[in-house]
Amino acid sequence: DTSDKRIALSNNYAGNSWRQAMLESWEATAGQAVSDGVVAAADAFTTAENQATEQAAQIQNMILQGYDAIVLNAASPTALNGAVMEACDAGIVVVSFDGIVEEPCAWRIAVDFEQMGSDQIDYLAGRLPDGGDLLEIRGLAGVFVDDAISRGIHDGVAANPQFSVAGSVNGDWAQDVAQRAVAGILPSLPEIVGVATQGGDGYGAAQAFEAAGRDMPIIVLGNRQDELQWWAEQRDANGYETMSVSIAPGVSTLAFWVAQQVLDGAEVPKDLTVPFLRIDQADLDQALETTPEGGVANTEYDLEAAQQVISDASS
Amino acid sequence: MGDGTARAPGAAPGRTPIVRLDGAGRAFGAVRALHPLDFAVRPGECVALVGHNGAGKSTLVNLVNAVFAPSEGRVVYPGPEGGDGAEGPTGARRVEARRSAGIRAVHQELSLAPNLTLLENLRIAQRDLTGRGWRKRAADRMRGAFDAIFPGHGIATRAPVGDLTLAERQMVEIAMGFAEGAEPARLVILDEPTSSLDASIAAQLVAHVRAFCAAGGSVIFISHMMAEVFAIADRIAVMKDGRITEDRPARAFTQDSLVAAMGHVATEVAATARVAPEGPDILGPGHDLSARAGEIVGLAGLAGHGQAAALSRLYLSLASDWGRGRAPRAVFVAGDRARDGIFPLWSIRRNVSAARLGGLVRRGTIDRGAEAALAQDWQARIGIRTGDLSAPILSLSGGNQQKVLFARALATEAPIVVMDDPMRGVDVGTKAQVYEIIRAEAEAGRTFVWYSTETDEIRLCDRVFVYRNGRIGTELAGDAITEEAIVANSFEMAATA
Amino acid sequence: MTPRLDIRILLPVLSLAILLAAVFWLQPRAMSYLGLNLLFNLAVPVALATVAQMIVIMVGDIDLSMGAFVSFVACVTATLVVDAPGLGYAALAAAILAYAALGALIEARRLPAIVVTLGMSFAWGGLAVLLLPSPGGSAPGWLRAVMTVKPPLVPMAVLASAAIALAAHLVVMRSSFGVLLRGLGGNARSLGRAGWSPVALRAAAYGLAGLFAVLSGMALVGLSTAADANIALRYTLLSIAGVILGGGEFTGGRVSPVGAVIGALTLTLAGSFLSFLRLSPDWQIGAQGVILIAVLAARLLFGRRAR
Amino acid sequence: MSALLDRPWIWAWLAAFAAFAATAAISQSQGIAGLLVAALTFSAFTVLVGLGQMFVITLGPGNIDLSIPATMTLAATLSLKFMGGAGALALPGLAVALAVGLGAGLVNYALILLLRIPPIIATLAASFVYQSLAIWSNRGLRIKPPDLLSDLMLGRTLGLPNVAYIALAACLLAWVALERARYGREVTAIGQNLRAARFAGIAVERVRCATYLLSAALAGVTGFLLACFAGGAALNMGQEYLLSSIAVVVIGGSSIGGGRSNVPGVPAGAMFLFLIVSMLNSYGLGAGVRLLLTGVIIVGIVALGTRSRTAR
Ligand SMILES: Nc1ncnc2c1ncn2[C@@H]1O[C@H](COP(=O)(O)OP(=O)(O)OP(=O)(O)O)[C@@H](O)[C@H]1O
Ligand SMILES: Nc1ncnc2c1ncn2[C@@H]1O[C@H](COP(=O)(O)OP(=O)(O)OP(=O)(O)O)[C@@H](O)[C@H]1O
Ligand SMILES: [Mg+2]
Ligand SMILES: [Mg+2]
Repeated sequence: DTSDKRIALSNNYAGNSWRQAMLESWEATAGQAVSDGVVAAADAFTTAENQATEQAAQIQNMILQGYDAIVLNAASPTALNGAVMEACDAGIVVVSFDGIVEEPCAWRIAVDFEQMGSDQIDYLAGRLPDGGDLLEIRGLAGVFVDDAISRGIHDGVAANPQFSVAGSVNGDWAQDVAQRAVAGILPSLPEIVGVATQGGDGYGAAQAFEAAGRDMPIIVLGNRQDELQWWAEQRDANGYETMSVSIAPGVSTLAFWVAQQVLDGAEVPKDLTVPFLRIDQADLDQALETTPEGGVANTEYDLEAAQQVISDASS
Repeated sequence: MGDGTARAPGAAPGRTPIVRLDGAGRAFGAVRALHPLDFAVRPGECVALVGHNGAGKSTLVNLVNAVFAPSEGRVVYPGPEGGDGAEGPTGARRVEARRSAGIRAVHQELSLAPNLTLLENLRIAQRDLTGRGWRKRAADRMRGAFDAIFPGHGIATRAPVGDLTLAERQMVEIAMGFAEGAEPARLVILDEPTSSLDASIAAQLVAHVRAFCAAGGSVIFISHMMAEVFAIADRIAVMKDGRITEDRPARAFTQDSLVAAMGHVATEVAATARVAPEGPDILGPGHDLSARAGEIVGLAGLAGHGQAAALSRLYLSLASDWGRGRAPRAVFVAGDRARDGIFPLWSIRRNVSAARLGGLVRRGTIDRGAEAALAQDWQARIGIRTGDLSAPILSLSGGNQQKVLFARALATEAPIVVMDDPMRGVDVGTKAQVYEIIRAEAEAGRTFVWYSTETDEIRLCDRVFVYRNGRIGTELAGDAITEEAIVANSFEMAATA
Repeated sequence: MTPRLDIRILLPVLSLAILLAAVFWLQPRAMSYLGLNLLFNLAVPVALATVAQMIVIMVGDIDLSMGAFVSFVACVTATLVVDAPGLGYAALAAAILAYAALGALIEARRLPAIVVTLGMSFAWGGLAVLLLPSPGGSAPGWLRAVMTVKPPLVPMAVLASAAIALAAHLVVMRSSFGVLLRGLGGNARSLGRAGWSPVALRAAAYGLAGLFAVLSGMALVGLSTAADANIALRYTLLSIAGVILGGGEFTGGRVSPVGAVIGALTLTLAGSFLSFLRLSPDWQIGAQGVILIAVLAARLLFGRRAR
Repeated sequence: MSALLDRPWIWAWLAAFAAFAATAAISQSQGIAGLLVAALTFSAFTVLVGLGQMFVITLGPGNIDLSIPATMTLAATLSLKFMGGAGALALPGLAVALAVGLGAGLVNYALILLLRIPPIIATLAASFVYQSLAIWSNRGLRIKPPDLLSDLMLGRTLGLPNVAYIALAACLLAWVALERARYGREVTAIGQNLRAARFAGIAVERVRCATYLLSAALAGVTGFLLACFAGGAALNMGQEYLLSSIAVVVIGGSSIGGGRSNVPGVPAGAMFLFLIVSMLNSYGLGAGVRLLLTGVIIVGIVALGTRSRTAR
């Protein structure tokens, strides 16, 4: 019985649509759980800028406030270790997701970011047997997710020597930054056949290619509604084909249920992996239908789905 | 070139000079501030430097003081033992040589760090104030200097100097100049030290300087106040256009012959009596002060008794930080130039036109032809010494900068002119010119509210308010405005009597 | 002490006290040894960075690279200092020297410090990414021990803050060397006239700032046990705000080291205060702005005049 | 020639040309025109906010507007939500963005004047509130701009991007305002010596108010244009303009201490910032080296471009 337990969400950034969708999923699922009496409280906290120092302070405050569990999307996998350790020492259950933490006392709901990168290349290899030059759009330098996806992409390219990465820019996971960076590097690039991305930046890349009057390569998209919309338009106009992949913001709800299960005394392995959300040509129309205008494609978890994930991992 | 060569000075020709200029001169780019000249100061001498604004006085003492290097010739500091002396070629070595020669300076543009306390400012000037207990040693030295020069004027040692009044800051600088130190002061340079001091404090300074020289110290004293010059100096060097034109014992001059030597026509101040204008008060209610159209109103009293504050209150109530009415009701002539007046990055021309921008706008932009004409007109009327009005304002000498501020105010059409001791550092000839202009403008109906530390100037006013402890103590009018009355009313005793 | 000096320090003290009272009221659990330590231990690196920023502001400049530099130091501490201590400490010393060299360059060429430090923020960021492309590293054992030590009675965070304030006060306000540095901000020309070398003094000021910033980065690693290239980017604005909250001014060399440390504590505490209020996530960011405004507006109560 | 070298903005132009040449050297011939167009397009937005920032910086030490990114985001979010993709509402939408900008400017200035908060901190604190407002009003949902507007923003006239013409017009207006109009004289006077400006009869507060309004209004309009260009407003769309709006002003040779600014340096600084990233990207350098070199080059330009002038 967890009806007297209190869970907090520690979120380190709220400045993009993915994070907003994540917070909304949390609010919907956790809010329902509170009114159903499953838990006593499920408060969301968010800090202004993507900063580990602020988030560490936030976690320490949660310790003081006496929460029973902290669900965490971390700014850094390592820089919060000190604060997470203190929380564990105080007997608090810590569940990290998306941005996971290394501290062993915490649970981790991870996405295999490296695979997310290499899958893109595998897809491109299927589509372009002859290979060619690729453009890589990275995220924010120095951040774990950026490094992991990029490593996956480069591993994929190593495994598919018909491809080579002709250029690489940092798009900071923001579409206007990506657009700017791509527009700047395009003039010096040869014919580009494919663009590997990290999410949130595909539409910007497409705009840059269009503005430069270059042939549209296969751009792997990142599940934003405007990307999917653009994709559908292109498909209808000229049969454009690609794929879209990203982590679902609703993973916050999975983390919520995992925390609830741990508090309930369930045996939950420390490392859980969730599949990323991939949209292929065939799923496009359905994905467009379920994604809110201007939002991100999403899947949310209920208790059964979460228990399913846990039992899959345990076996 | 050799025409500026100094004659052997009258006093103590035999002794080794503390400083000697051998054909030293200074140019700033194309501007020749000081022609090459010879000059020396010996122990026990009290030399006055006089001359018009921009004559080169500050430049000369800045060479002595190693603020900058001569463009030609040498500045030599023969050692105390009469050795051959040191000449520092690089900046640091020059300053070092100057310092160990015991030369101190009180600059025309105050050079204290406003965020530091008095003791901390002394620490900057005196390198040996380090280690444990340096504050106590500094306090002892400062107290000693204050007791010797300005007895009864103890100044808070813990407040940042920036919180002090201009007069207090000037007193601090003077006290620092004479304070005891690792190298005792042998030659103190005073560049217009009395410009913001009132008469009683200035008198204390004069007395101290005389005692200092009698005890073997030397002073270079720069002032536009003839009375002070004669009271202090035993030798007077007259400068004109970057040259020393005369250098003789003080007793060889009379007041008139000195003014004549400086190239001015001696004018009798306040020769003609004015008819005081009648009429209603135009300042409006809410002020202790009152003034009639066409009147020259004076604010007097000891420095720091609330006159400056009353002035800025008056001005700011007449001018708005928001409005941009057709014509401003009042303009201001600042006395503390650097703080309240100068736009340091601008040319002279732009500094002149700054208060009249509204009148220069044609079709949305500033009419630069009209602006240039305005500046040229005022350059001619008030005699700003420069060849190029596009030159930066800071290239002007102190007195000439002051004239620019005058021109700025008079060039507007505002009916009220508020002046905060505006003649600070202005030379005798120019003063006479400006007095003329003020009278003419007043005749034409302009009102002047004028704070001054000079009794001579106060006597030019139609009506005078004497301030005491932040309030108006006495109002004097017409013939009642005399030096005695002002001095007497400045002190508490007189008020209660 | 004159009234003016009192107000300069009284105000930050009062803001901190009021905020602390509010926090205790919202969350009585904070009123304990453990609670105080949790509230304040992350303020220690912020306080050090704020003192560093204060020294730069004191000489009339602003350092926009503070956050990037502290991040860089954190990366060095979490990698080189652990793996190759000799090289690591040498790198930290070199970083301090680089700061001093920047100060000398700024004075000698009369460069605008804000632009130079803006450029350097990219440079330090680049070096940090080169060192740690992905977050990681670990804290040197002794550092972790120092930062988590549990002295009797008073928590480490409070002791450390007091020590930082005292050290900075002694160096900056009391020593005769500090007078020269403050004089540089107040009137650099008079220092030159008195025969001091402004280049050497500005280099010294920047070197001192660099020292405090290095300590900040090390303290941060001691607390977080690891580093990444973006770990302290927020310190730039945080440290500037802390200096101002602590009664400092941007120009004229008027600063207060004790005030700066208190300002840093106040800012940290303000974050906790907001947490305890449990606002809707939409408004949590805005509330930070409001509280910053509220604390600064308190200065009005003391009737500070405009300049 | 030496008169030209004395211009404070010349170094920024030289640096921009050098970066352009270095990038063009490894581009295909038809790519060079593309690079130019891209540089003009993207620097246009930086120029617009940079001009506003320039006037604020001219006001004197401590005057910097840190609320530009949040104002851009808020104005873009609200105006795109207002238009809801309807082309007929394009002009009213622009008016909404302008009004949001002016409102933000008024708040900024009120904090500075009434609460006497130093401008850097006041605009920073206010920007958090604007950011919250933007989040609250639309929860990060991305609304498409009307096609009419996005076509206009993406389009070209005579081979050059339309946004570049907008930026050019803004530069000309700013030049007249700064160099020829009364406003420019007053701003530079205040920046040199605020007390002296008051005593010279300049309506100091009116000018300062106008300047903060101008900066925020430009930020609002730029946010609107950028959102139309990029196909929607994002919560983090203004982020990179925080530092770049300041950087273009000072790289362009304006004095950060106030009182001495120039307009030609702003577009030069903006082009340089875009081209330096393009150049380093094109040469295939990683993020670390790229950041490092960007920093070193900026310091280098400033060291070259700053001459000790007549008097400090
Ligand atoms: N930094 C400078 N750059 C250019 N010209 C200068 C500079 N400093 C002084 N001058 C010029 O040198 C000449 C002498 O100036 P100086 O300051 O020595 O005059 P002064 O006799 O002290 O005048 P005042 O009585 O007004 O103080 C003036 O013509 C002045 O314009
Ligand atoms: N009204 C004018 N009449 C004649 N020449 C002028 C006028 N205004 C400026 N000039 C000259 O034009 C040249 C270029 O002027 P610039 O635009 O650089 O500055 P400015 O407006 O003249 O500034 P300043 O007045 O400070 O010199 C300068 O040599 C200046 O002396
Ligand atoms: Mg002089
Ligand atoms: Mg006087």
